[in-house]
Amino acid sequence: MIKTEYKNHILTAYIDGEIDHDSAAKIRARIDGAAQSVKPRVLCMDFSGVSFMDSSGVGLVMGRYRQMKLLGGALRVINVSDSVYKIFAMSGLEGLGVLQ
Amino acid sequence: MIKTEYKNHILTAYIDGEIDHDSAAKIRARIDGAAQSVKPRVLCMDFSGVSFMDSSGVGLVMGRYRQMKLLGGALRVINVSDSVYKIFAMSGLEGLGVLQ
Amino acid sequence: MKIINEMKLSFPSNSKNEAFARSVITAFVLSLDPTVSELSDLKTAVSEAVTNSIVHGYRRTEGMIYISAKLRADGRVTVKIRDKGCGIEDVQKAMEPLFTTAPEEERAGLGFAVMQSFCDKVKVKSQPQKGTTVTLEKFFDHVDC
Amino acid sequence: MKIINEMKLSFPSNSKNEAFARSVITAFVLSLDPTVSELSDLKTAVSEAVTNSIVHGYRRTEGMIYISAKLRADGRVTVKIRDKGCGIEDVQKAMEPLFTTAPEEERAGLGFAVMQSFCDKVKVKSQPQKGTTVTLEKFFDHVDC
Ligand SMILES: Nc1ncnc2c1ncn2[C@@H]1O[C@H](COP(=O)(O)OP(=O)(O)O)[C@@H](O)[C@H]1O
Ligand SMILES: Nc1ncnc2c1ncn2[C@@H]1O[C@H](COP(=O)(O)OP(=O)(O)O)[C@@H](O)[C@H]1O
Repeated sequence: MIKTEYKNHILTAYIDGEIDHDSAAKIRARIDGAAQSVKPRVLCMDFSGVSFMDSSGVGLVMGRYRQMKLLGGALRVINVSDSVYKIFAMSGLEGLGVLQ
Repeated sequence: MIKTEYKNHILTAYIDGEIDHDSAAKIRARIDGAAQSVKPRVLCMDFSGVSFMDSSGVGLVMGRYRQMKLLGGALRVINVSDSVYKIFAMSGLEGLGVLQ
Repeated sequence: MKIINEMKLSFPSNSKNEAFARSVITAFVLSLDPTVSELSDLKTAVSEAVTNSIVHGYRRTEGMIYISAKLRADGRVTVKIRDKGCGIEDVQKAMEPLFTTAPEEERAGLGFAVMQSFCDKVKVKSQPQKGTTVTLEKFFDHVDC
Repeated sequence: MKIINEMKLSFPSNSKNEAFARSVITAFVLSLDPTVSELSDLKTAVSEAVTNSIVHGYRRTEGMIYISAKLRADGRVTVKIRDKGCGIEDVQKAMEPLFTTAPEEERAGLGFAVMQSFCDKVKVKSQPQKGTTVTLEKFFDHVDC
């Protein structure tokens, strides 16, 4: 469901499959665990493997945004499909400048 | 769901997708329609595209066997997967010599 | 053994719903991470029972079909398929391989035989004029849930 | 408009059943030959409503979730998602974008906003201590059935 990779101070989380309330809890635990241990400058969430997302995905991204602020780092969200973008667009998440 | 091809006195029916009671009725109508019009010596049912079959498939094959007998022709059934074979094996259909 | 999930489903006896019922059962057992053959066996057995309710139970009439399913911690899956159709006079005879009351519709008389061969247990309760309940039980060889 | 198919489904408020509910709805509307985006919209809306029953309606308790769906000849799909959970005091306020009573669980307050944006009609009926019913309506642009 998720793979992480740490290189050049960037922690990349490759998310795979469906993001709903059920899977978001597991993805969150995995990302936060890795971030706590390596303390990355940037957390990069790669959405290329995401086949479905509901509004739980917004909470997941917002939550990681706050976590990274606390750790003094930044968040980047990449490879977002049109249908995922449709939901991000409703959240004001665009204003945070994390979406690429 | 089904394509037919007539060549060298052989009518080949390429069956695609799932065979259940619902789809069997449509497949039967298509095959019998084609067979009535070209009167083939051999009807060949190609199962390579079949992803699922329940016992409705046995009725479908048995019925075509009888139809071809009436038309003075023969039936051949080819490219049967293991799971489809498991059901044919229960029916005594093997004894008819149509399975290849 | 503890029930880890369950569901109840009902739909009209339209032959399109044979495929629908198979999809629902597939989605229901997916959390057990079934093998292709476990899944295909259960789908086939459910397809037979649902088809019987449509073809025999309700014959040319329309009625509702009720499915309930339970998933247990040891990998045991139970699926009940119920109709309020014409029922079966002689269940034992009906379950004999190749016995069918609908040969003109190209039924092969193998529905019950397939259910028995593809499941670990098949139970049939039926009452003429009242309806039929088929209970299928199958063990899935799963690791955890 | 004539109902061409319908179904009723119930299951416990286990978060694993969010995915199950999406699969069932997908299978149910498949006969309409939906476009990818029609299907994805309806799945997302259903996912939001089911998640709300689990996260808010039943909170840390377990209860049953009831879904019923109807498919009409003009391509109209109606899906009702019902729980017997805690209910909503002020429905209008609850439906405001970004309003949530569970920020600590990282809820974004967008569930109702997503349902409204992805469906043609959303109706919410709720009574504190009794439960909540959400009715989603969406037109599918289908050719025939
Ligand atoms: N749900 C049912 N309601 C009424 N009769 C049934 C039902 N299921 C099975 N039967 C009877 O049992 C017979 C054998 O069923 P089955 O082994 O599935 O073969 P088939 O469906 O090919 O006839 C049927 O022909 C029918 O007479
Ligand atoms: N089924 C329900 N039972 C009880 N409360 C609900 C239900 N659905 C929604 N609510 C309330 O409405 C609020 C807003 O819901 P929603 O827009 O889906 O956002 P979110 O789920 O992210 O909180 C929820 O925080 C909750 O207080």
